[in-house]
This record gives sequence, structure tokens and C-alpha cells, in this order.
Amino acid sequence: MSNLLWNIGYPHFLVLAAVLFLIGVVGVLVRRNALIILMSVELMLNAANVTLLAFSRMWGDISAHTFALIVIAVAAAEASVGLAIVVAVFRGRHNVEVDRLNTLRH
Amino acid sequence: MNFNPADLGYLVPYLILAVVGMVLVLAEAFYRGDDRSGLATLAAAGSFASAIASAILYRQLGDGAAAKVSLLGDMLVADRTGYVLAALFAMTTGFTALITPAHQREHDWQIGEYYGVMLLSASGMVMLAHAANLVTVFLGIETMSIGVYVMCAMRRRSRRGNEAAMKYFLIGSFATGFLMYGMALLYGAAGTTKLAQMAPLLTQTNNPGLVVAGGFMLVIAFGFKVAAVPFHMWAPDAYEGAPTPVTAFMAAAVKAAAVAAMIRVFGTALGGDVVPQGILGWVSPFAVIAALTITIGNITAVRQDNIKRMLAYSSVSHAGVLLVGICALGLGAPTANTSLVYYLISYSVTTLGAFAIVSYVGGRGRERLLVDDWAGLGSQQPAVALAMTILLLSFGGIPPTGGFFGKFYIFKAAMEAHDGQLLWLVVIGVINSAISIYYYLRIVTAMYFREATQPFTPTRSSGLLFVIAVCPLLVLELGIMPGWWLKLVS
Amino acid sequence: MEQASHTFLESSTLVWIPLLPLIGAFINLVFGRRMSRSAVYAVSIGAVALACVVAFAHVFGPLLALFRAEPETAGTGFTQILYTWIEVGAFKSQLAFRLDTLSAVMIMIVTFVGTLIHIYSTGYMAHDPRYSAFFGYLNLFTGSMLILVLAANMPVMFIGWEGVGLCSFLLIGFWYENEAFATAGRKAFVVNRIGDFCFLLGMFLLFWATKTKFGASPEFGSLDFANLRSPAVGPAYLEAFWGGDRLAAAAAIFLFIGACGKSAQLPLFVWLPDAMAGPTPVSALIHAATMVTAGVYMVCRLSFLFASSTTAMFVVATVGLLTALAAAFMAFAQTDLKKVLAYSTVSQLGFMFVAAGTGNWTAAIFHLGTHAFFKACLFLGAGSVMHAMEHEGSATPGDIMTMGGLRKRLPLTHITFLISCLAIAGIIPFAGFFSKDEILGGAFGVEPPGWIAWYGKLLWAGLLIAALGTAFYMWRLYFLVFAGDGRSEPAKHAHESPLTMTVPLIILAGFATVIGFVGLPHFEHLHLPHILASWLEPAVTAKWNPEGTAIEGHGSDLTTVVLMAIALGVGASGIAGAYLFYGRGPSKTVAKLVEGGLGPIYNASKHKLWFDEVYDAIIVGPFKVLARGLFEVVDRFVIDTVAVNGSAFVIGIFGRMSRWFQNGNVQRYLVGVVFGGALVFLVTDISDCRHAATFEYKLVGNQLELHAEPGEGVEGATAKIYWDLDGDGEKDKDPAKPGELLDKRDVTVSGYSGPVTMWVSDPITRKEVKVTKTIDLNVSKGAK
Amino acid sequence: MLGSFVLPLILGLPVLGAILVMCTPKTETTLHRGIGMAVTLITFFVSLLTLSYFNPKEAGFQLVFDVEWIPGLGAHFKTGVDGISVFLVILTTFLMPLTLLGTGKAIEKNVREFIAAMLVLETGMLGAFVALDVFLFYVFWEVMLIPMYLLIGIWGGQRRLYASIKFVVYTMVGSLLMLVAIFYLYVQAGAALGGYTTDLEKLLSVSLPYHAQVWCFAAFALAFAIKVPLFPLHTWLPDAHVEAPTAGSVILAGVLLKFGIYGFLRYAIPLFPHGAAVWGPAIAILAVVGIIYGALVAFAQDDVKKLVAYSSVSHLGFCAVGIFAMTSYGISGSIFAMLSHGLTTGGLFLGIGFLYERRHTRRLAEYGGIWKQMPIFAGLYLIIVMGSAGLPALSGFVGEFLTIMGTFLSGDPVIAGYSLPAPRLLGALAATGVVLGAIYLLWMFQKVFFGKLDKAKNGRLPDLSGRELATFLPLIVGIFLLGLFPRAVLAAMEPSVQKFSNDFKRRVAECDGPPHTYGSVTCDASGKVIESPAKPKQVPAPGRGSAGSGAGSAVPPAGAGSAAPPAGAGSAGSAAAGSATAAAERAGTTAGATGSDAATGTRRATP
Repeated sequence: MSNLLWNIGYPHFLVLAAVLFLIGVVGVLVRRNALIILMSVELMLNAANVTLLAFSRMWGDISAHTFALIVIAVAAAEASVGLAIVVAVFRGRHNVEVDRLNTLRH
Repeated sequence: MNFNPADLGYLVPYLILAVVGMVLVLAEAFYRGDDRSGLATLAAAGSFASAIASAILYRQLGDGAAAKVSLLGDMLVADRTGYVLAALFAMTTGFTALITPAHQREHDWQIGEYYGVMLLSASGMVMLAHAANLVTVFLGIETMSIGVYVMCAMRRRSRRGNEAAMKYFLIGSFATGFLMYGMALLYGAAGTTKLAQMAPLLTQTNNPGLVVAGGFMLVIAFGFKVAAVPFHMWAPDAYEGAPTPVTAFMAAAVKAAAVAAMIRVFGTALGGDVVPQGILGWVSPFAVIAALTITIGNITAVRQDNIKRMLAYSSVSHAGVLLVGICALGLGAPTANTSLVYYLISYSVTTLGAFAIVSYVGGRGRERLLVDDWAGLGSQQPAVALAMTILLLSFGGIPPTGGFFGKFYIFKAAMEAHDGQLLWLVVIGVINSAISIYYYLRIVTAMYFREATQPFTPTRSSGLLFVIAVCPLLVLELGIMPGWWLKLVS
Repeated sequence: MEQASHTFLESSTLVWIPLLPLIGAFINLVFGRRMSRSAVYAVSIGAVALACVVAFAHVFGPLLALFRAEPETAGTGFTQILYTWIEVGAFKSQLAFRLDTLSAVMIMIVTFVGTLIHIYSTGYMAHDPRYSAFFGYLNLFTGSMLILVLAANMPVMFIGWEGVGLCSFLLIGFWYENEAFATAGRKAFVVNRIGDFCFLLGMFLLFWATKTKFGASPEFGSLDFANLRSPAVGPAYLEAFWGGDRLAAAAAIFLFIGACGKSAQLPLFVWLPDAMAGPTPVSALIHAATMVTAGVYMVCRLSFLFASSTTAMFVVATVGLLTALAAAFMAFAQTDLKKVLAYSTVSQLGFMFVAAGTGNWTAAIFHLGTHAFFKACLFLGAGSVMHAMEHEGSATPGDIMTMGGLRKRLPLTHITFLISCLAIAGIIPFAGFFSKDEILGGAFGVEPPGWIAWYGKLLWAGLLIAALGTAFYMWRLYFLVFAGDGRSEPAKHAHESPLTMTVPLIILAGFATVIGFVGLPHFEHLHLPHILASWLEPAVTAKWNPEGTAIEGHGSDLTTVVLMAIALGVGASGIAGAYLFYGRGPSKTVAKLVEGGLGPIYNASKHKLWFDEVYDAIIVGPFKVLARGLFEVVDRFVIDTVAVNGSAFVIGIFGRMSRWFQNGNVQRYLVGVVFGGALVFLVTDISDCRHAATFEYKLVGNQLELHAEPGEGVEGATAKIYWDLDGDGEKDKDPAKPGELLDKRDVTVSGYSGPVTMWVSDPITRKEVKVTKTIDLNVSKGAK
Repeated sequence: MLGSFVLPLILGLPVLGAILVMCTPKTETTLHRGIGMAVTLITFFVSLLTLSYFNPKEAGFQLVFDVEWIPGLGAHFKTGVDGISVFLVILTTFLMPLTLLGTGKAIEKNVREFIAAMLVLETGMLGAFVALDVFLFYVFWEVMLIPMYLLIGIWGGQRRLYASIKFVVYTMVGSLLMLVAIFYLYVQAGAALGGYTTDLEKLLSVSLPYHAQVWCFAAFALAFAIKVPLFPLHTWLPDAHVEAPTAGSVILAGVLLKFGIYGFLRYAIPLFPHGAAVWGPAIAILAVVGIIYGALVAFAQDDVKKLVAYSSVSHLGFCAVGIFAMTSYGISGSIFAMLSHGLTTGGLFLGIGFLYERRHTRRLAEYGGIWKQMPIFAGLYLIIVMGSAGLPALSGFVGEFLTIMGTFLSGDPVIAGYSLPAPRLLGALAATGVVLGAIYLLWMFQKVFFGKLDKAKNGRLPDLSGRELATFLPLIVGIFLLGLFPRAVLAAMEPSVQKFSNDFKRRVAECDGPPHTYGSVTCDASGKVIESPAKPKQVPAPGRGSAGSGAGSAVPPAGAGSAAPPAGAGSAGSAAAGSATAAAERAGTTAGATGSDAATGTRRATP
């Protein structure tokens, strides 16, 4: 038991990442506010980053670090675009509740 | 991985698109007035230039499918498939650039960045075509997608456009999460991100759970990108809400690029041609997804009255057919790769033409998106109606069109797949084409068999008419003389 | 075959006999509407008359000579082969005509009577605008009839067989504006078709039985009468077919049903009475003299076949008897002139079939001939009467109740009619006497093998009753029409018909008087010549079957005389009875009887035993209902509504369902994604994709059973599985298919231990997986 | 040789004509009609060349034209004719100009498109008849579909939308499953021949596994059965016929329906003989049902066109049953019946068209007494009706006679143990079609032409015009010629028909029954196989799972290892193939299944 708690190893990072990812997914699924959903998406991406880094450490392979950096950059770009869209939507209808966006259907 | 400047020579198509794209974005800043057709011309010129560059490089590559050059330390690879697809994406972009100005003019959303963004996202596609590493796959997909999100939202005043962009963006980024996590897991299992080296490592991995989970994630992620059931629901909304040229771009180019990425990832990294009989376990789920996609796509399309939505669902079902090809690839069918590329070509051409005609038929103030709005087109615009008929027949897979031969070739590949396991999939596929005939013919029926309620006021523009003229002819050529196209990649 | 080969005599002109009338028909039908009456008459009569001349020339020229020279050869006579009509595989049918003694009789009757009736028609149709069509049809009919009788094989006969059916359809419905007439024509054709259907089956049976019997390509082709008759084929008829009975029985009975259709026998006679809707000359020519006798002719033509099965003969005779009786009974209560004659025709045809059924071919043809004359005469007489009545404006020219006393008004018609009545009643010395008497005598004496001994006598008795009936109703007719005084204005002022009509009457009456002498009765002691019998002898068989006993129908002289006397007496008493009741117009007594107990019987006779009603109830009605029902239920409902539109509907349902998911809420999409994705992975069995090729083995005794597990559901089929079962590292050969490798899922080796190698190779992807396991029997006992 | 270019020529001419027509201005309707007539006539006369080059003594394909089309696929543009198809080609080219002539000015709107559609249709039909490459055939097969769909949909009647869609979807469902079978065959053949090809003659040399044949045949049969149409799949036909314009109906009945039968003859049966042997009886029974059913339902119609449409169901039933009788009479007969049906039914529809142009109704009740008004028409129509009803000396009779006879004699002589069940009974039932045909046809004739001329509108009908006469006469001449001199045609098709049935016989005999059927193996001490007697079949048919036990029970005791078990009635591999008697062949299906998992390689236990 104590072993498991105190000898921090790759499994811990992986589990953490998995938990983060799940939180992200659930967030996206249940929250109505577009901004929060955006944050949850970021959470998912970062979970991926953590996993990457953990594994890159495990394999002793540096390339994954660059991968993680690239992901962070891309995530930033994505977020900015996302915010822009949110703004545009807000202009149109003065709220960003995604479940109200249902004029396009069937 | 040391940097070798010579490699850039192989990436000219990519560079052209990227540079021209940036130039366009800058140019917009110095642009006065409403008319953006100048930018459109430049964009088209850039894309065609890139396509030509791909063609030239393709020739230099020397013959033999084996011809492969790995670039930038296995980040990218220059091979026949890559260049053919790169050329296809560039052409698609060019055509989209040609059909856009008219639409912008009629529905006044003349925005110059549009072209720049389009070319940049096209550069992402070209990157996917050449991708040889999980990193480049990810980068490519993101470059492409972000661009398309923007294009989707370009028509600021249209609420539907914004909503479409929002949905597309949310789901797309959600998918990105899965994609990234899946890649991470695969990396964990293989210890490398180089596609070419992953497969053997993955088969010998001592924790296959990672492989399966990673595969699962990737299947979902790519399922999103190609709009496969049950990950397809965003597609109809996004397609309907987005401006028609953007829809064309999404349906034709983006989907094709996603499939290109799948060819790379699943074909190379996850077995395909390396590991016999796709024992990495992603084929069976894909087979099921393919079956669902074809069927539900068609069945839903039957009940659509909005042509853009109908075409959206039909493109969903076509994604299913493409997935059949991917499964065949996974089960080591020799001709799967060729068939996929051919199908992409004919599918993109057909889709572009169809949406071009949709934006042609709808004039200022009235978009004419309902099937009933098309009644009597046959008598008032016989040429356009004929073109549309040819394209619809190609969609429905009736000879002598590219659509028919594409289906034929994909299904043939599926029959070759290990030990005819995909027979059931083929049966489902062809039964569905029978269903699809029904709703495609609904449009033909409306155009020819019914009388017009009021005269058409179509959107006239030389670029648009050019695309409308070229696509059907190309489709027929593809159908009657497919030999040349097949030789391209085989 | 041999027989056929050496008696094959060519004739190059036979074809003209049927061809001439056909040409006439062509001219009249195509150009007739632009030709004058006289031209049309000239063409049609000329065509038939010319055919008549050619026919007689053939008969009394070469055929007679041949007959004199070598009689038995005249049985196959002269043949003209025009060309091969149909030839597929073993089946070969030539368009060939044959003139032998039997067909000779027929063509003479057809052309001669035909000519007379054509002439008569010129008078009768003098006022009809569509004369050209009428004469065209008449010619067409004559031509088809001649094809029928001259045909050398059954398919060609079938051409004529159906051709005359078509003509009778056209001629009965000649006045098509009357819906009833048109329907009568259609009825005639359809009922005939039912017969033809059986005729076809009969043909097929015959071909089936005989196609292997004569050589590779028979000289005359399949189904040629000469070939069918050749001794080589005989045994085929005797082969057991149904319930041990002979194939001949099946074929003959089917063909006989065909004959029933054509010759209006039970149960297919119903069309003939309605056929009287046609113009009277048509009734005379087609529905009395020639066409209806085609059945009898066909039976005699195939005498060798019918004679091969006494069962078939039994059927023929019995049906004939029943028809004779029933028709005679139905004729009693008829009040329409032509209807009475129609039923008497049916009845007389019954006589002929009894003759044929008792192997008395000569008598059948004999009666056919005499009947042709006197019945044609009767019909034409009737026509003349009705013509007269109509001329005086009678609404119902055929109703005998409105006639009477016409003997003074129409003397010529009366005389001829009288003669014919005597003939049909069988009064010596008129034609009917001899022929009918011969039929009776033959029936009395005949004892075919396999018949009940007294059945011939029974037939005889039955026929006597029929004969009695015949005499009675014919003379009832005669008295009602000619005797007494006119019962209506038209009858009082009727005038004799023109010469064109009366002259044929006279000629026919003349023949009705004398023609009987061609067949004088057979006596052992004084030898009267029976010209017809000796003439026909080579054409018809005289044995019960190819190697059977001779057909013997003649009793002793005494019997013959007694029988004659009885027949005569019966005829006379019939006439007497008729006089008793109807001597002075319609009979009060009959009326009383009908009022009294005999009502039902009278009605039964009047409504021809309700045959039509019954058929309507059990066949026609149900047929219509069935047709309608099938269309509405099966086509409209089951197939279209349920199956076709149903599947479309189901697809629509699915469409609705997916629309429910697609409600625009992006998060519902995402939920759908997650759960959908999970579901996909649950339904797909991933492990299956992960298991590679291997094989199991287990031991039974020292049998090592190997079973391949190729993986990836290779159960499918194509993967090849090779084995190395002797440890030489080579793929073993398959002993079953020399040169090929042993390719099996399951193999059993007895007591082998060592390395076993399995290769799974996919012929399409050309990938091969090799699995090797080393098995030590001692260690791995029971291992799995 | 020169003749080989005739077929591509007659394929090309109509298309060129269509392009030419589309290039002319829209208003020049007379010009369009003229071009249409000219092109079809030229095509007809050119097609007559095929007859002159055709050698009736030769059984195989003639006038073969072969160029590589899609190298990647092994698809060729290969055309040729044999005795079976050559007359169908002539029939097509013969009917085309008559149809256009008969249509005359009945089509007012979009004449240009109409002519173009007809010409494309002609190319499609001819192509499907002469294609000797499965892929090419499928392409033409589908190409036929669209012009016909447009013909019905654009120039059709009231419910044309429903009818046209129904026509297309019905046909597509069938033909797509056929496509799957083509894939399967193509891939399997590619593996077997070591190279992909869609060349029919090459494919014919491949013998698929037993079950594969059964399924592939089923797939092909569905497509063709819908086209024929066989009994439960026929409901598209009446709708299509009723709604189609006269020209459409004539071509539909005259030519298109023939593709069902032709497909069976050219593709389904030769490619999958075992499938044919398995499904044949069922199809034949359906065909007989169709004969009777079609006739009955035709009698129930009050619409003339519908009546004739159902009569087609009945007549094509004769063709189908004739083929699956697998006797030379039946096969020749059904080909002949197709030709005759093309003429007679084409004529019937043309006549209805003439009436319709005058009265604009097809309801029987609206007519009556027409004979008085149009005697010439009535007379000629009667000839056609009689030809259709199978009056001897007219064309209809020969076909019906031979097909029924073929059915009647099915299995005598036994072809590869194939025979219809109760052939006599089936023959008799089929023959009832003769009676029923007379009933509904004469009923129709009476309703239209006989009776009083009591409808006022019918009082003023003009008789046939010269044009209409010119349309009818060739048909009637053809009906008479076929009826009087059928041998010319029959003799020319005889060799091909013989070849057809011989191939069927041979290939059914040579195939070794169901897959995984193994003889038992007996080896000597050195492990060499010395002999392979067949193994008696007492093993029930278990799935693959219980294979081991099945094999175990089948193994002889070890002592008798070398002693070969007695050879039993084996579908065991090639053992059975030699003796192809009816019994053995039928047994082959079941016994094969039982044998399917029995394999014994016995060898002496090494001490």
C-alpha cells in the first residue's frame, strides 16, 4: 500500500492523465457554457501531453517532448479560434449556451 | 534527426500553398473595395501551381511504387500516393477558390482572408498527404481543421453560419483530444512516433492493452474527421450552415485529407500492409462502423428535403464506402491503396461539381436549397441539369461514371481482403447504393419530370461555370477511361 | 421406317389443293373491299371449284391407279414435302402433304360440299355489305380444312386444326355487332383451344415415346403418320405408362379430348349450339359437313394408335354413345330450326365416334360422308326456309312454331328437306340407312380384347335409342315446318329461294339419296361390293394392336338382316311417333304432358341439361373471381403494398429515428459519440482479430487428429491449408488429386509422432503463415 | 477480319446520332425525327451485315472485337455474337426504327431529348447483347437503365414518377447484387488464373467452389429474374408499361425483357452451372406459375396496356421454363419465343398506341365496335393477336410449342443428371398457358373491336394512316416469316445451343461438389501415399466445430490401417464426378456436405 503511494512511477502519471482526460470528456459532455467546454477540451489535450511525457520518459526518447510542445502551441491556436467563434456566436444571440444552438437540425 | 535543406525541394507544393496563403492574408490588409475576385484568382493560381509542382515532382520521383524519399528525418515522406493526393487537394482548393467569389458577391460576405485561410488549411492537407510521423499527422490535421473552422464562421452575419462553425469547432476539438490521447498511448506502446517503424514494434509490444486503447481513440478521432456514424452528427449541421463553397471544401477536400491521414496511420503504422490480416484489432470495429455509416447515411438522406443536407448525408455514406476501403487496407488487400486514392479523386470531383451547381442554382436572396425548388431546372437550364444528373449518377454509382468505377474498385479490393471476410460489408454497400439511387433520383425527378414554379435566377460567374463544366466531363472521363488514373498510384 | 422408305411416292402438285383456296382468301381479304361482288364471287368460288377439280383429278387419276396396282401402298399414297418447317435436336417436322385413300375421301367431301356451299352463299349473302370478308373467310376455312386433312404429320395437321378454329371464330362472330354472336365465336375458339391443349399434350407424348424409335433423321420427320404407323414404332405404344396401361392409352385419350373439342363431343360440345349464331352457310359447311368431322377423321387417321389401346377405344365409344343420347334428348324441346339441326349434328357425330371406338373405321368415315351430304342439305334447306321467312319480315325467322305449311310455299326446299330427313332417319334406300346400319352392326358384333363381353351390345342398344330419338325430333321438325298450315303471316306468304340456293340443295339431296350405295352391307353369301371399305382398307388398321388380333365386327347374315330390320323399324316408328304428335302442327298432348309430370324433363331438354349453367357455375365464374382476386390480393396487396412499399416504409422509419437523434443539440451528438463508440467496440469481438493461425490436435487411441485454426474466420473458404505429416519439411501431396498438395481443414494420422507443420496460405493476398508443432505421442497423451 | 468491326460500328452509330441530335436546335422537331429514323435505319442495315458475316455452322463467338480497356482491371472492350445473341441484336435494330416510326408525332415536347434517349437506349441494349466481358456487360446493363427511366419519367403518363422510380430501384436492387457476385467471381478467378480478368471466355474456364456457385447464381438470378420478370418480382412491369409512352412500352417489352432470359443463357448458367442445377427447378416452377398467373391476372385487367403487360409476364414464363428444362428444344424454343414475343408484343403495344393517339384512353370499356370503324387496323391487329396467342403458322406457335415440348421432355436424355421435377406435369401446366392466352387475348380483342359502335367518340376514328400501316406491315411480315420458316433461325442457333447444353453437362460433371470434400489417404510405412479409395459416408453433417469427432468416427481401426476401406458412393472428391447420374448428382449436394469434414490420413504405427 505505502509502496503504491510513495514510490512514484510511470503508472501514477498515466493514471493522472487518464483521470484528467475523463474529467475533460465529462466536462465537454455535461457543461452547457461554450467557454467551459473549451476549457475541458484543453484539459483533454493536456492529459494527452502528460501521457506523452510520461512515456517519453519511460522510453528515454526525447522526441515526444517536442511533440508535447507542438501540441501546446496548436492548442493555443485552437483556443484562440474557438474564442473568436464564441464571440461571433455571442454577437448573434447574446448567449453561448450550446444547447440553445439548435436551429440546424434533422 | 538532422535538417537537410535538399528535402525542401520535395516540399515545394506544400511551400507554395503556405506562402501564397500567407501572402493572401497580408494582401487583404491592403485591399480596398468589396470585390475580392482578384484574391480568388491569386489563390486559384497558387493552388494550381502547387498541383503542377506535385505533378512534376511525381514524375521526378521515378517509377515503381517503391519509390519513397523520407524527408526531414522521417517526419514526412515523398511518394506517389503523397503527390497524387497533394495534387488532388491543391486542385480541389483551386476549384473552391473559383466558385467562391460568385457566392460571396451574391450573399455579400466578401472577405479576403478567406482565401488565405483556405490555402493555409490546404497546406495542412498536403502535409497529411506526406505525413510519415504522428507529429506531422497531428500538425496536418490541426492546420487543416483550424483553417476550416475559420472559413465556416467567415459569413459573420449569418446566424446559421456561426452555429455551424460552433458545432463544427466543438466537435472537432473534442475529436482532437481523442486523437492526441490515442497517439500518446500508441507512442507508449511503440516507443516511437515514426509511422514506418511503429507496426512491428506494436505487434511485439508486451502490453497490447495500450495498442487496443490507442487504436480505439484513433478510430473515434478519425471517425469524427470523416464523419462516420456514430460520429457523423455534426456533418449535416455544419454542411448546411456553412456557406456553400465552404461546404464544398469541407465535403471534398477535408474528408479526402482525413482519409489520406488514415491511409498513412492505419495503412502504415497500424498494420495495413505490414502486419498480415490487421491483427492489431482495429479492423473489426472499423468494419462495423463502415456498415453503420453507409446504411444510416443513406437511410437518413432518403428523408431530407434540403439538398445540402441530403448531400451531407450522402457524403456520410460515401465516407462509409471509404472506410470499407480502409478495412480492406487493414486486411492486406493488394489494391486497397489504389482504390482508395481513385475513389477520393472521383468523389472529390463529383462533390465539388455538385456543390458548385447548388451555389449556381441559388441566386441572390433565394438559395433554392429545397428539392422542390429545383423543379423544372431540366427545361430551363438543360445543360446545368444534365451536368447535375451526371454527377448524381456518379454519386449513385451508375456507370459510366467515376463514382461507379470507384465503388467497383473499392468493393473489389474489399473482396480481395484476407479470405473474403468483407463480403458482408460489400453486400451491405451495394444494397445501400440501391437505396441511394432513390434519393439521388429524387433530384433528377424534380429537375426533369416536374414543371418550374417560377423562373430561375442563377448565379452567373465564369469561374463557377468553368467548374460546372469541367467536373461532369472529368467524372465521365474517370468512368470511361479509368486505366490511366489507376496507374498513377499502383 | 422400312415400310415408309419403300412406299414413298412423290407428288409435286398436292399443295395446290389447299393453296388455291388460301390464295382466294388472300385476294378477297386484302383487295376484296375494292372489288365488285361478281369479282369476289368469281375469285372465291373459282378457287374452291378449282381446288375441287384438282382434288378429284388427284384421286381418280394417280391415286386410283395406284390403288388398282398395289392397294396396300395406297395406304401411304403420295407425299409432297415442301420444306422442313421446324427442326430442333431430334425433333423434325416437315411441311408435307399426303394423299392416301383416307384423306382422298375427305378432300373430295370438303371441296365438293364446299363448292356447293360457296355457290349457295352467293344467294344467301346477296344483301350483306361485308360479302368480301365472308367469302374470304370461307376460302380461308376451306384451305385450312384441306391442310388439316392432307397433312402428313401432326404438327402440320395442327396448323389446319387451329386454322379452322380461327375461321369458325371469325364466321360465328361474323355479325360481331351483336355482342352475343361475338361471344359465341369466342366461346367456340376457347373451347376448341381446350381441346387443342390436349392435342398438344398428345403430340408430345407420342414424340416422347417414338423419338428414339426410328433412325437418326427419319425420312418424313418426327410425328409423321407414316412413321408413327411403321412397325418399328409399334412396340413403343405398348410400353406400360400409366397404371400399367399402355402409352397408347395416354396419348390416344389426350388426342381424343382434342377431337372432342373439335367434334363437339361431351363434355366440350357446348360451343356448337351457340355456333348457330353464324350465317347458315357457315353452319352448313363448318358446323355440320366438314370441320366438326375433323375429330373423327383424326381418330381414323391414327387408327393404329387408338387400336393399340382398348382402353382408349372404350373411352371413345362410350363418350360417343353418351353424346349421341344426350344430344338426341336435347334436340326434343328445341324450337329453333338451326338449334335442332345443331343437336342432331352433335348426336350424329356421337354415332361416328362409336363407330371409331368399335374399330369400325370404315363405318365412321362412311357415316361422316353421308352425314356431310344430308346434314348440309338440311342446313341449307333451313337456310332457305329462314331466308324466305326473313324476306317476309319475320322477327324470329328460325322459330319453327311460327312456321308450318311451307311445303306449298317452298316446294323445292320441301322435297330436298324431306329426302334428307328420310336419310337421317335411316330409311332405306337413303344414304343414312346404310351408314347408320353399318355402325349399329359393327357395334353389335364387336368384342375387343379387354372389354366386357356384352358392352358392344350395350352400345348397339344405346345407339338404337338415339336413332329412335333422331327420327322423332327430325320429323317433328319436318312436320312443324312443312306440314299443316302456316301459323304466321310470313309463313303464309313465304317465297321459294333463288336458284343459286336451290340448285345446291337439289344436288346435295341427290347425293343424300344415292351416296349410300358406295357402302353396301356385308353378307357372307351374296357378295355386295363395299367400295368404301376396300378403298379405305389400306389406310386404316385392321388389328387391335400391331401384333394383335384382327378387328372383327360382322355377325352372321341372319344377324345382319335382323339388325337391319330392327334399325329400319326404329326409324319408322320414330317417324310415326312424330306424326302422331306433330302431324298437325304443335301438339296439344305434348303441351299437356309438359303441364303435367313431364315438365322437368322438357326443361332439361330445352336447357341442354343445364350444361352451360353448370360450366358457368363451376368454371367460368370461379375463373373470373380467381383472376380478379389474384390481381387485387397478390399483386396489389401482398407484393406491391406489403413487400415493396413496406420495405420503403421501414427505411422511412429508420430515417425518422435518426432524425430524432439529430435534434440540433451538439452535446447530444457528443453523448451519442461516446456511447456509440463504446457500443461499436462492445459488438465487435476484438480478440477475434488478434488470434493468429494455429492448429489443434487430439489423440483418439493412437489416431492423431489435427484440426486447423487458420484464424480470421478462414472458415470462409478460400484459404488453403497445407500439411507436413511425415516430417520431411515438405508440403504433402494430396493423393485424391494427383499432383496437387494436400489441402484440408482436418487430417487424421495414425500413430505418428514428430514435427507437424501447417501452412495457412491465402491465395488472394498471397500471404502464408507457417505453424509447426512437434508432437510426442507418449508425452502428449490426452494433451490438447 | 472485317466483320469484327460491325459490332463496334452498330454500337457507335446510335451514340453518334444522339450527339448529332443534341447539337441541332431545339425547335427543329422534324429534323430530329428525321435524324432518328435515319440513324436507326442505318444501324439496322449495318446490323444485317452481322448476319452476312455470321457462320451458322459455328458454335462459338464470332465477329469478335477485342481491345484492352482498363489494364489495371483486366477489363476488355470485347464484343461478339453467337447463335444465341445474333438474332436478338437484329430484333433490337429492327424494332428501333419501327418504334420511332410508330411514335410519329405522338411525342410533342422535348423531341430532341426523346430521340437522343432512344438512341442511347439502343446502344445500351445492343452493347449488353454483344458484350463478351462481364464488366462491359454490367456497364451497358446499367446504361440501358437511365434512358428508359427518363423515357418513362418525362414522356410518361399520370403516375410516371412512381412508375419510373419503381422501375429503377427494382432493377438496381437486382443488378447490384449481381455486381457483388461479379466481384466474387472476379477475385476468385483472379486468384485461380493468376491474373485478374473480366473476359467472359476466360472466366468460363474457372470453376468456383460449390457453395460459391450456388450463391453467385442466386445473385445473378435475382437480377435476371427481375428483368424477365419472374412471378413474384414482376410488379414493376405493369406500372412501367402503363406509364411509359408507346415507344417505351414497345422497347421495354420487345427488347429489355429479353435481357433476363439472355442473362441466364449467357452468364448465370454457364458461369455457375452448379448454381443453375440447384436453383433451376425452383426458377422453372416460378416460371410456370408466372405463365398461369400472368394470364389470369391479364384477364382481370380493364386497361389494355396493363393486360398486354401481364401477357408479357405469361409469355416470358415460357422462355424461362424452356431454358431451365435444359433440353435443346426448350432452349432453342425460348430464344425463338423471345424473338416472336418481340414482334407480337411490340405490335400489340404499337396498336394500343395508335388507338391511344386517337382516343386518349386505354380503358377497355371505352372501346367496342372499332372493327366497323377501322377494319384494316382490326384485321392486322387480329393477326398480331393470333401470333401472340400462338396460332400455328404464325411466329408465336413455334416458340411455345418448342418450349413446352422441352419442358415436357426435360431430363430425357438426362443432361448431367439435371431434370425438372415432374417434367410432364410442368409441361402440361405450362401448356395451359395456350388456352389462357386465347382467353384473355380474344376477350381483349372482342371488347375493343366487336360489339356495337355505341361510344360517340369512337364514331369518327380514322383508319390506319400510311405511316401506321408502314409500321405494322414489317411486323406482320416478320410474324409470318418466323411462323412459316422458323428453321432458318433455329438452324442458325442450333450449334450454339448444343454447345451451351454440352458445356453445362461437362462442367456440372467435372466439378467436385461442395468444398472440403476429401477422400481418405492411405500411406505405407515410408509415409508415401499409395492409394486413395473413397470413404463410405455414414458421418452426419456437423459444423466445422465438431470436425474432429466426425473425422474420428470415420477412421478405420488402426490394425486395418493399410487395408483400404471399401469405396462407397462418394461425392468424395473426383470419385463421384465421373459418374454423373441424376441420383449421384442430387446426392452430391448432401453427401458432399457430410463428407465435408471427413479426412483420414492413416499410416502404420511405427513400432
